Amino acid sequence: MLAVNIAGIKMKTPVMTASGTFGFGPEYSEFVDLNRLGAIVVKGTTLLSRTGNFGRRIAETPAGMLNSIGLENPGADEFLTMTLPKLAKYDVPIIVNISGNTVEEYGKMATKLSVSGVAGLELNISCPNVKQGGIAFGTDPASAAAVVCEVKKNTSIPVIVKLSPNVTDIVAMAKTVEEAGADAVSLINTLLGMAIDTASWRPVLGNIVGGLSGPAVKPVALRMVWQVAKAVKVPVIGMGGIMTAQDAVEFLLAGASAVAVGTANFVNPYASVDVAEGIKDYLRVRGLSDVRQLVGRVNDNIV
Amino acid sequence: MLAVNIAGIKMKTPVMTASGTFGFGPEYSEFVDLNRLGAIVVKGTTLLSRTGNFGRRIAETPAGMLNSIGLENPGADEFLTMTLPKLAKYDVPIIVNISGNTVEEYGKMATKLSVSGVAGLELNISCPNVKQGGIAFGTDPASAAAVVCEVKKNTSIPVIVKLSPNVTDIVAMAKTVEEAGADAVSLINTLLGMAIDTASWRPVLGNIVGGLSGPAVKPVALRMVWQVAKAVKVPVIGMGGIMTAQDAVEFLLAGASAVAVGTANFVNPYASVDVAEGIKDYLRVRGLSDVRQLVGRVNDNIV
Amino acid sequence: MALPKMVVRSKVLANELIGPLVWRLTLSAPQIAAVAKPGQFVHVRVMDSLAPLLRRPISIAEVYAAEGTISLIYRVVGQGSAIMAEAKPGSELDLMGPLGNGFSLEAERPLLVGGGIGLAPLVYLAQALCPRPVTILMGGRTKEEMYWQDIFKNLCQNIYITTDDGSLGQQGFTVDALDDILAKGNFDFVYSCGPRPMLAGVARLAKLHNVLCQVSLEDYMACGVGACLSCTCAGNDGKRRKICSDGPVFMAGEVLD
Amino acid sequence: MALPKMVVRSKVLANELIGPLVWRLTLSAPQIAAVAKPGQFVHVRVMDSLAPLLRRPISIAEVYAAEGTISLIYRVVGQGSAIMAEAKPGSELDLMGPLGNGFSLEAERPLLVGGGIGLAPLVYLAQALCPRPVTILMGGRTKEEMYWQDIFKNLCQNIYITTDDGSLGQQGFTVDALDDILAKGNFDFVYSCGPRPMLAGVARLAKLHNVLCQVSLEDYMACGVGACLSCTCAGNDGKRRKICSDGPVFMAGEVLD
Ligand SMILES: Cc1cc2nc3c(=O)[nH]c(=O)nc-3n(C[C@H](O)[C@H](O)[C@H](O)COP(=O)(O)OP(=O)(O)OC[C@H]3O[C@@H](n4cnc5c(N)ncnc54)[C@H](O)[C@@H]3O)c2cc1C
Ligand SMILES: Cc1cc2nc3c(=O)[nH]c(=O)nc-3n(C[C@H](O)[C@H](O)[C@H](O)COP(=O)(O)OP(=O)(O)OC[C@H]3O[C@@H](n4cnc5c(N)ncnc54)[C@H](O)[C@@H]3O)c2cc1C
Ligand SMILES: Cc1cc2nc3c(=O)[nH]c(=O)nc-3n(C[C@H](O)[C@H](O)[C@H](O)COP(=O)(O)O)c2cc1C
Ligand SMILES: Cc1cc2nc3c(=O)[nH]c(=O)nc-3n(C[C@H](O)[C@H](O)[C@H](O)COP(=O)(O)O)c2cc1C
Ligand code: FES
Ligand code: FES
Repeated sequence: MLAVNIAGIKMKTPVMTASGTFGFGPEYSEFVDLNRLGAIVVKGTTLLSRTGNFGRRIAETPAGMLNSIGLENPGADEFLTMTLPKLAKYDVPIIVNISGNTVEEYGKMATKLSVSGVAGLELNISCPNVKQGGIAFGTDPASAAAVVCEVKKNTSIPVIVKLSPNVTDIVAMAKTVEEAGADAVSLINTLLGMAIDTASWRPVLGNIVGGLSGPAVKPVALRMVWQVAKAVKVPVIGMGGIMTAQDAVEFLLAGASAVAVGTANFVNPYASVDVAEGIKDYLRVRGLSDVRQLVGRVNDNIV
Repeated sequence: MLAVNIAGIKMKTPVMTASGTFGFGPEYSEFVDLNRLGAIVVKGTTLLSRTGNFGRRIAETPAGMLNSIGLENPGADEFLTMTLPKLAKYDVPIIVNISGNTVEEYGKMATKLSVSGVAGLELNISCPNVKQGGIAFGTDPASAAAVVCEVKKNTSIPVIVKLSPNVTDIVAMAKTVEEAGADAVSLINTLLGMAIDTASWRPVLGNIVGGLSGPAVKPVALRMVWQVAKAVKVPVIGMGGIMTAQDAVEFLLAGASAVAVGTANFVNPYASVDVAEGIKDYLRVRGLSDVRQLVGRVNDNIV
Repeated sequence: MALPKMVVRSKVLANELIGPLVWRLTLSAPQIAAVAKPGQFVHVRVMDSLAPLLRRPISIAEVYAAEGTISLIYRVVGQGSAIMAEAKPGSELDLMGPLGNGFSLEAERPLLVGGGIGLAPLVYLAQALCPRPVTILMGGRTKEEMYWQDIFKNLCQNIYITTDDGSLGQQGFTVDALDDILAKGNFDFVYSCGPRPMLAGVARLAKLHNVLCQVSLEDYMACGVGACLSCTCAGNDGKRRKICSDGPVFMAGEVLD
Repeated sequence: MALPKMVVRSKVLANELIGPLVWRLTLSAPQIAAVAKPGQFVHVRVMDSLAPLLRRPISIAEVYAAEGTISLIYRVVGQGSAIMAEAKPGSELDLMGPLGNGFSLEAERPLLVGGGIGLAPLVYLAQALCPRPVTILMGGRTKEEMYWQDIFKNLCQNIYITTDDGSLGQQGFTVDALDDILAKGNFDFVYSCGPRPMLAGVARLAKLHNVLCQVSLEDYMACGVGACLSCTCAGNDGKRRKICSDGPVFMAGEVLD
């Protein structure tokens, strides 16, 4: 009833975990049975290890949060040797979220990470917390396309491209990466935001600006998912502020074939399975047998 | 202590009301003494009257709201003959927020509205609720510049250009309109968002999409104000999610010379004066004598 | 006409379930009780949090000016009303109001027609019309929804009831019963609040029987004071109306055809 | 080591002001009481609203396993703690925990050093170390802040106090008094929680006196379980530590120099 196939990745439910909000999975294994997840998208990984940004890294905002983790991670090699083997015992697709400073780096990582146990790659071309590269790839269609082409050249596993919402025309970005070979798109990454401490007259975050996520951004995310889903043929993975099954259903109706739960995990560590269970209940109550019956259906009611 | 001069408009306080959230002023006159406001920015006005969008026009979202009013207004002529005379009894600058379908329309309205009693014009080149024109002017630098030039040609009163946050590069937009002659910029207008009714599978709003405002958007607004204030020489009017004096101070520290209170008026009809009073208290507690001592000061602490 | 408006923190005196999902909230709000007119509403901030953000418009259902208390009768339909239902006696609620314009009180022989939760503002109207002989026609889905009888029985001389399923009173909608009632009743004013189709039916019949008619409209509201234009509708004269501040009560002929 | 973690709705038994801006919240949370170790914390959802959104990390200050109750001692510093201070007995609070790793309980002759609200987790540590002879050195700004004496007097054999203004005990910071205490005390373990500069000073002196030392660190936390990387710091071995899940208690030499 909940199973979906996203660009060849078979998932038991359409509910994935959003990169950077669920660690590598085991961090939440005392709360949720990881085997019940659609997929685990692991923390953004880079070629070399990174210690991330200095100073304060999160700030709460109304119904949301800012983060400027700055892609702290142990690097692709350590992921492959230390983390991936531990994930093998779970029966859940592992998708590696990757970030590079250059087009070549993305290519190298694609080669390196195309190993058994990795079900797909999610290209983070939109992390606002990395100054070099990062944001430019996500907001400039040509560089985004270059990244996608390079990655596709170096891997045969499914490639999901994660889009930044900090653009004038999200549809143009989606179409560009689709043409460049993306097997799916995921959106949204965080909105670039800021907070200032009125006591000290300093930015709250060490990195000055950070990425806004959580329920606050849901309306923007949903709008973008709807726009993109209408415009592309590849599957769309929707995320941004999903806290409940109700929220997830909105994204499915808007055209997402799967969804990811991010910030909600911090508030409710069971969120990812609660959302999946809630979708099942939603379908049952309506006498529907398959979650795919929801995808894009808001468009039936739009002339 | 609170007085500011924004592009020649003298205000008793740096706290204005945001267009579309305060009617023409009298609607709130039973709650606040309009003479205590920095300025009243009236509801978006168009050359001809408009009835606005059909169907449901507002939806609550986490810490925010979507609106798709669609610029319902009685038109410039009725504003001039019926409304403006009633505002004459108040000792507060009236700024008219204008929207046009074409560059020429903006010019015509500028001519028409450059009358005694109108302290300034705010060009809404960013309303997401008008399908014709609207959004294009706000996201395309060349058309934005054309609108500003045309308006400046037709008026000698101060021209504030209101920027849309739905762009990749807000700084480029701000610089473009500054070069084109804007006397000040105000930001942000609403973020384009959407909500879907999971019971009916329909968009919640009659207009499908709407503009997101309220506390939810504050981090994005603050980031953009900070970026723009560093990049332009004209004064910046900051808005987006201001509920309290604390919020307003954040915008001032980020570089805004004045702020506008929008959605907050709906929650707390005293918000505009409460914010001004709160800024005064903030200054007093810190032994400061002038609100201008706050403007842009976060940059002292950023290397 | 400008009415005194204010924001008050009012103390919750009682909050009780009176019917399926319907609650009556009694509040100490002397300033509002002193000036409120039937048909006006308060704009309720259900919680001091940024989520839910907006106020909820709720009709003033009862007023006891001497005691300085008012009551709201509300149905739990979503987030805000669910939070209201949790309000405990002794806690405080932030009210803005009274907002909007009330019903005319000119009637000599009034007929009130209400459906579902639309009956709420008619309680205060019936209170205010006393000691004039008030007749009410009330409709609901089943007899379980007709706890309203208990509320109106001391305020009205005649009570007519319709239920969709016929479990109490006449089977059908209020409008089905209205023609007869108007025909035999010699009423000089019909007041109505409830779902749009009902209001349209009531207005049509009142016109047919040549009786003055006022209806109370509803819409999604942000400001409640005429500033945001979220609640406007077209008047029959081609001019726009704001339901919150020009209404919510209108002469039927102003907004319905 | 994997510890049992859970989310529980716990009933508020009491919530009282015990010092300037400092409250003690007593909760019925048998599952947490059964397994919590000194130094662990709970991640508190202060309200069922989307604003404030995030949980607040608060140390487990007292545990009464037999009764199934725990207490949190917290200072009101912002939005979330202000909401906690309004929690009424009978209401429920959503707790996630116990999280993190606690203090070692190997000490024979422990010295506890705490500053300000950092004293909170040391209460449960003192409880757990009983009947071993516990000595505590506590610091605060003024004597008004030293209500902690009442809490620790039944748990500790020796109490040393410093206040910044000298209004109670020795004038100065805890670290100023510590050298002497360590010199004459023959302690085999120092446990410390409080402001960073204090922890650094304590760690330095403990090393000087060759006494094992554990410190409890703090940082802004989103997940509390090691997933979000908002709370990481560098270990002295060059490896990264997550304060929430590798700590909050560390051997001083692991994270401080
Ligand atoms: C003038 C007026 C008087 C009213 N009087 C009463 C009354 O006496 N008793 C009563 O039970 N209800 C009354 N209503 C309807 C009441 O406002 C809604 O039921 C209530 O706002 C629902 O809030 P919620 O948070 O529970 O629902 P949600 O669906 O969670 O609300 C989401 C948003 O939609 C708005 N909304 C939802 N339903 C309505 C509605 N029917 N009308 C207007 N806004 C709505 C809410 O205010 C909120 O902004 C009145 C409405 C108006 C306009
Ligand atoms: C492991 C651990 C144990 C703690 N134990 C206690 C305790 O027993 N008693 C106590 O009073 N305090 C304790 N604190 C500090 C406590 O978490 C903060 O005081 C609290 O989160 C403030 O929340 P607020 O909403 O009142 O403040 P706000 O400033 O409104 O909070 C805004 C955001 O910043 C976070 N935050 C603010 N201050 C701190 C801080 N000092 N540390 C971590 N996050 C912070 C909040 O969690 C929230 O996400 C502990 C912190 C940690 C990390
Ligand atoms: C703390 C944190 C860390 C994140 N790290 C990453 C990351 O490494 N790579 C990435 O593509 N997105 C990252 N994101 C973005 C999320 O995956 C997600 O796109 C975004 O948070 C919106 O979803 P949400 O509102 O459900 O959290 C991070 C988000 C948060 C809150
Ligand atoms: C109901 C509503 C109507 C609005 N109408 C206009 C308008 O006519 N013209 C305009 O420039 N901005 C309009 N805005 C945008 C506000 O002026 C403001 O830029 C935005 O709401 C962000 O501020 P806030 O978060 O404080 O509301 C409107 C906003 C709302 C909520
Ligand atoms: S609710 Fe704002 S105009 Fe009626
Ligand atoms: S709080 Fe998330 S890793 Fe520590």
